[in-house]
Amino acid sequence: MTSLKIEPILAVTNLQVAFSDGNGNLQVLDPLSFAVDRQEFVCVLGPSGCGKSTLLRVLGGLLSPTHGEVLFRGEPLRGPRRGVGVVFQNANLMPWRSAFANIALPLELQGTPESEIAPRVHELIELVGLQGFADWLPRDLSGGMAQRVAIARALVHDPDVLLLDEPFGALDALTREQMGAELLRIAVDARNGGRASRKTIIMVTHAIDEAVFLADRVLVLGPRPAQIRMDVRIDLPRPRDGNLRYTPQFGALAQRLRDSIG
Amino acid sequence: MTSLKIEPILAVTNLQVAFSDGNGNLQVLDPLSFAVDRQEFVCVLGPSGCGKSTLLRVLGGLLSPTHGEVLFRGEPLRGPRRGVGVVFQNANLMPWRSAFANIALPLELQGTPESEIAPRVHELIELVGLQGFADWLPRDLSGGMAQRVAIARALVHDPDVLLLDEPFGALDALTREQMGAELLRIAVDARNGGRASRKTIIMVTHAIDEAVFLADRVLVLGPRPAQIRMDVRIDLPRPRDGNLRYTPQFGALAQRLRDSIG
Amino acid sequence: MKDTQRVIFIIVSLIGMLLLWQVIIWAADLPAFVLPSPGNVARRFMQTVEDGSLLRHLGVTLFEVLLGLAVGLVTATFTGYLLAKSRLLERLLSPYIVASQSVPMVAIAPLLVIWLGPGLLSKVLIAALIVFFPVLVNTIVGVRAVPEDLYALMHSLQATRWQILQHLEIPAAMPVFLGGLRIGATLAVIGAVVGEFVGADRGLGFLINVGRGMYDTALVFVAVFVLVALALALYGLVVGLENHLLAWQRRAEE
Amino acid sequence: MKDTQRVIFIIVSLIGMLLLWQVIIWAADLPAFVLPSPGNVARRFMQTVEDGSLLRHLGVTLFEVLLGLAVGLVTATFTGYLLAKSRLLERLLSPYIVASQSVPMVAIAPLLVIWLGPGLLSKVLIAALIVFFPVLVNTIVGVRAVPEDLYALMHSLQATRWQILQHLEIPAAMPVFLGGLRIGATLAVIGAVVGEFVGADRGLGFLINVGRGMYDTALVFVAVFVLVALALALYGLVVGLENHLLAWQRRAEE
Amino acid sequence: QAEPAPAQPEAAPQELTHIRLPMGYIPNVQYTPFYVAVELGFYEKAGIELEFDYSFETDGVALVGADDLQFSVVSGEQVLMARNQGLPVVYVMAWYRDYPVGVVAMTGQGITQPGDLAGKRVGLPGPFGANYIGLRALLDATGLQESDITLDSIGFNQVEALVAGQEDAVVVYTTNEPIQLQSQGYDVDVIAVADYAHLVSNGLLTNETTIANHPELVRGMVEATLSGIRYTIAHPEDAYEIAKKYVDGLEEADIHVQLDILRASIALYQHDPVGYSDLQAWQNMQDVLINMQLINAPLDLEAAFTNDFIEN
Ligand SMILES: Nc1ncnc2c1ncn2[C@@H]1O[C@H](COP(=O)(O)OP(=O)(O)OP(=O)(O)O)[C@@H](O)[C@H]1O
Ligand SMILES: Nc1ncnc2c1ncn2[C@@H]1O[C@H](COP(=O)(O)OP(=O)(O)OP(=O)(O)O)[C@@H](O)[C@H]1O
Ligand SMILES: [Mg+2]
Ligand SMILES: [Mg+2]
Repeated sequence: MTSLKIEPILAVTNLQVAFSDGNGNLQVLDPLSFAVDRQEFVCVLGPSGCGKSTLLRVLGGLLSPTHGEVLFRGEPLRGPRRGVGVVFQNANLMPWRSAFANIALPLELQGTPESEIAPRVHELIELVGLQGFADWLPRDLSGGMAQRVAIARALVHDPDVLLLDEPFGALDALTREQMGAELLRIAVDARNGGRASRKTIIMVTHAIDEAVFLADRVLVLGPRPAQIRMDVRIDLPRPRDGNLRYTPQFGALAQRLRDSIG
Repeated sequence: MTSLKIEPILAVTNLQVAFSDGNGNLQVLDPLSFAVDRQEFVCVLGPSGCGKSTLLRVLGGLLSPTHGEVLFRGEPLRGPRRGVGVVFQNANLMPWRSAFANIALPLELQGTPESEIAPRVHELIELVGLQGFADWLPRDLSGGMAQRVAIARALVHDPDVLLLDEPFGALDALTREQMGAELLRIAVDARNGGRASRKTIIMVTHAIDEAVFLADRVLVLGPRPAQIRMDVRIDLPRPRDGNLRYTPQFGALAQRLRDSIG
Repeated sequence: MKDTQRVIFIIVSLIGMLLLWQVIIWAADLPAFVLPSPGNVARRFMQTVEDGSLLRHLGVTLFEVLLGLAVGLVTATFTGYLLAKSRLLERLLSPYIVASQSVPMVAIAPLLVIWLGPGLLSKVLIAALIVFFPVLVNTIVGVRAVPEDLYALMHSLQATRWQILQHLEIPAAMPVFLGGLRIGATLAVIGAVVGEFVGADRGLGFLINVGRGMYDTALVFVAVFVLVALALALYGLVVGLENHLLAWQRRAEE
Repeated sequence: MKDTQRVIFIIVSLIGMLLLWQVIIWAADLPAFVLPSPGNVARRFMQTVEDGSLLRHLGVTLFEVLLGLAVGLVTATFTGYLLAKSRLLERLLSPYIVASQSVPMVAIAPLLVIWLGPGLLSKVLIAALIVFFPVLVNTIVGVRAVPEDLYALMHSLQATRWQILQHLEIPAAMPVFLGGLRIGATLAVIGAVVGEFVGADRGLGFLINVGRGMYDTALVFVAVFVLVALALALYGLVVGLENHLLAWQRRAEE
Repeated sequence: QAEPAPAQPEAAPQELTHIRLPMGYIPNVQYTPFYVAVELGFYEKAGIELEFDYSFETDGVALVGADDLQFSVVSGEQVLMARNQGLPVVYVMAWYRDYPVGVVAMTGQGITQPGDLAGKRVGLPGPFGANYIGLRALLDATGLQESDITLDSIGFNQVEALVAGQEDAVVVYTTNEPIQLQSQGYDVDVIAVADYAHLVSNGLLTNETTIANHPELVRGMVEATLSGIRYTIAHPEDAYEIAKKYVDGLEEADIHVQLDILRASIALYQHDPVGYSDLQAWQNMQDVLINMQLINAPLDLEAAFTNDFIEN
């Protein structure tokens, strides 16, 4: 992985976010500095309410920090940027659009011709295992199905950078593993002869195993106001498969992370 | 555990649910029969979209089955019943109520005097670790914090039966374990000299470890249309503590469940 | 089955009302110019249909109503959107908008007539003015209710202002907006008729005036019934639009 | 600071309008009966204040407006809730409701006069009728938008119908309902004045009639300004209510 | 009858002056003289192209006062009230001689003269306008006070209120409502204001500017209108036929009633000489208005009207 290191795609310096709401001022992100390399897969762990979603919103250009700076491809980030796919913590689907139409949204917005939209969307519907539900409205989908629609939507326009906020939170263990594997396949293992370019991914997760299995690097945040408690490289070989989970190396890394959190 | 068995509090016979929506008819629950004993802690596992939430809604009296019968305390279930607390899959908070007021809702509805509400609610705010956020509106809470408010709301009126739909889905590993432990403390270990009566709990979860750690019994559902694939007693001793997770017995049970799902 | 039920109900209730009407006339022995009988009204209706006058007046009113509705709708939606997006603008402008709504037509009708002449324009303007406010308010309320999270989604996809409008704000605000349209469509009819009362020599409102002037109450009834039918048709169109556009929202309530 | 800005803007714009008004009079050399000067109107205002007539008429109109608003509000909210809960009922009744809304006042004024007499009641009824519809429609739209999941929550807590109304439906429907009230409060003023036009010997609408009859345009302006002030005050009350009741919804937009 | 065939355009391409004439009410059989004058080409001959403006809430008087329009059809009291507010309007032709307002009651109620109104409920549209002024003139003529009767402001619903028994008597236009009531089979007693007070009535209004700058226009307008009046007086049936073209619903209306209305109106016209108004009628009107405090001080009545444009 380090062999491919070119330049940081995201560089965060002294990032601070405070909400002046509720009763008084709430400091959410304490000065926070880190950089994410191009094509790196970073998982973020941290206790509930520490500021993970807030961090992701800042990185996505959806929230301007109170202090500090975020450089995206070397330039200061001033708003959402092209080629970034986001999965929000809740599925965040448009209730008036069918599963299909929700997934098609990013393509519609970037003006993809109709004829290309349908095959691509169906490809993703298959990827997330929702065959037969293309025409369903969000209200008739189960929690996990809605979340899978949201994942498909974030991937459909093949963005370079993915910001994922607990994308698998509502999925059962098996589906979760399948989706993780898909993510690895389309995003990371691409370099091994798959799609054109590998993606940069920053993903919030609560599952330590998942973080170890997927990531190149795991950031552990402390309780609010969040600081980086640990920044661990996951030097496990790729491509990774299910058996990796039972290796001592994997267990050791997971244990280390668990300890750092506790 | 079996020593306390008195009578089934919930008896499900030939339960079937079909939704006639979207495009045609969707069979969600295939004939399903099982019984839950009074004061039993049952975890439900199953793939995304198989019908777990639907099952919980039926048990809560919120949805009438297409076929089959549900007996609650020996009587046919015709609607929601007193003394049942529900945590929905999404937090489902009222956006115009503060965290405090959301938690207080069940007490208000059952006419608890004001003077008793405040201390009880604060007790639960503390239990779910939201001290200082009593006056916050849901929109300003993080995903996990909102979910904890929902948990507190389900517990505040001390119901006998809890129906929990992935109550810890949005929580990080540590908070999740803490909340699980709290749940055990107030709900199960009560018989060991805690609160007056032990609770009956049916909880949907995606975490196999969690199911093994918490439950007296785990139901594994197959993919839609869901049938019971496995019904496993968890004969681990109580009270259970964290170390239990590393016992071979625990590992074996978890492995068995994992295999049945895969 | 529900539809059959409904049709039956409407037919029964209509027949019931006709009967009641006739019975009142018999019982109270009311003269025709106070309350004409259903038969009277039907005959008068046929007359005005045959000599083409009803159609002519209806055409005029319909044109005024549609034009007024269109003008009011467009300006209200546009203004409403702006005010919804800027609370400052709303605070600054709403006093003037409310003021403009609370000046009684009768007080400004002469001005309208002086400026616009006694013709079509003044009626269209009155109808538009009366449509404006409910549509405006509901546009504001509707746009304000668009979930923040979906804005974030659209921003993350680099949607343009126009795309946000088209793909998010319009569909999300639609339920409340259509509520405003329901009110507006009904009021547009009233607006055009009020304009015709203030001064006109054609249109259904004028026909009512004529009927009243000549104590031809049957003619008044004919004109009123046609007006009501017009309003119902417009309302039905809006409801049809709702059924079409808000299908995604509907399952739950049925 | 925003508030200061706003006050400044309003003062500046008011002064600007007064200036414009005066300039128009100078420039176009308009006679007072077409457009009285601000000074004229102010003098006439003081006169009517001093001889107590303004207050008397205002009192009458205010009473009619408030009573009409109250009656219209209560009936519309009640009916709207019922129709929101039952699509069948809505389908059956809405034609009649829309019909009742589209019958022009002039056509039913004789009936009102005969049934209710020439006094207060007919004005209150007209105001109530005119308030009814927007409040009704927005009540329906508001109640329909209550999230299903929250109903499930309330049911699981065995909430009674009344508790669901109080703790869920009322707060959830409030934003849209208050939009209806904004429209209704403004229309109530128009309704009472229309009623006074139809036939009255007191109230601000009557004052306008008198002013117009005597070519006393300054008096017409005084009455219209007071009416506008009344409508603005009512509207302000509703907005105040919104700020209070919808505080939970507000942060996002500011 | 040898009707003059719809005027052959003699001096055909002559530029016509467009006149918008506020009538004060909807198209009605009572406007027959105007329809006749249009139909028989009297206006055209006078170089006028007439457009009827039925905007009865438009305040034709104010428009004339502001010189936005040149002419308007008005009731006599309007002239004085307008001049009282400084509107430079002038009454140039009397159409009616008798003030057409009266009080109607059901026969048998014992209300046959003004004095009988004492203690009764009297309905009228509202305390403003011609109805009110007529009623006050009637009361003045008999020495009654307004407080001697109960006045109800019922809008333009007098007939309904009377028939429903809600009012003992109602104030109406004598040319219309009594005839309508009689045709419906009700016996009514009419107390006509004109029998007790000589007041200036409906006629044609212009303004001082028009008189000063376009006297020929005024003369043409007056002449053409008078021709219409004369023709109507002479041939009521033919005139009625012409009016049918202008009045919606007249075709289907009960011909007797509408023709009776026209005849009753003609009876109130200023016949001899046609178009003439006398100072006494103006003086009386002013007295009533001052009495009612609608005018605060006596006006220069000579400036309010002129008979100069009446041909001899
Ligand atoms: N109201 C409804 N109308 C139609 N279909 C529904 C409705 N509710 C649920 N379904 C369908 O029923 C199936 C089961 O849904 P359910 O929510 O019970 O799944 P679940 O097991 O809870 O899944 P998850 O783990 O993803 O939450 C899904 O296919 C869903 O689309
Ligand atoms: N818009 C906001 N206004 C005020 N406070 C906010 C806002 N958004 C988030 N917060 C607060 O910031 C803190 C961090 O929130 P955030 O959503 O980033 O947490 P998180 O790490 O994603 O937690 P979780 O794992 O529970 O989702 C919380 O205390 C939350 O209450
Ligand atoms: Mg979060
Ligand atoms: Mg579910």
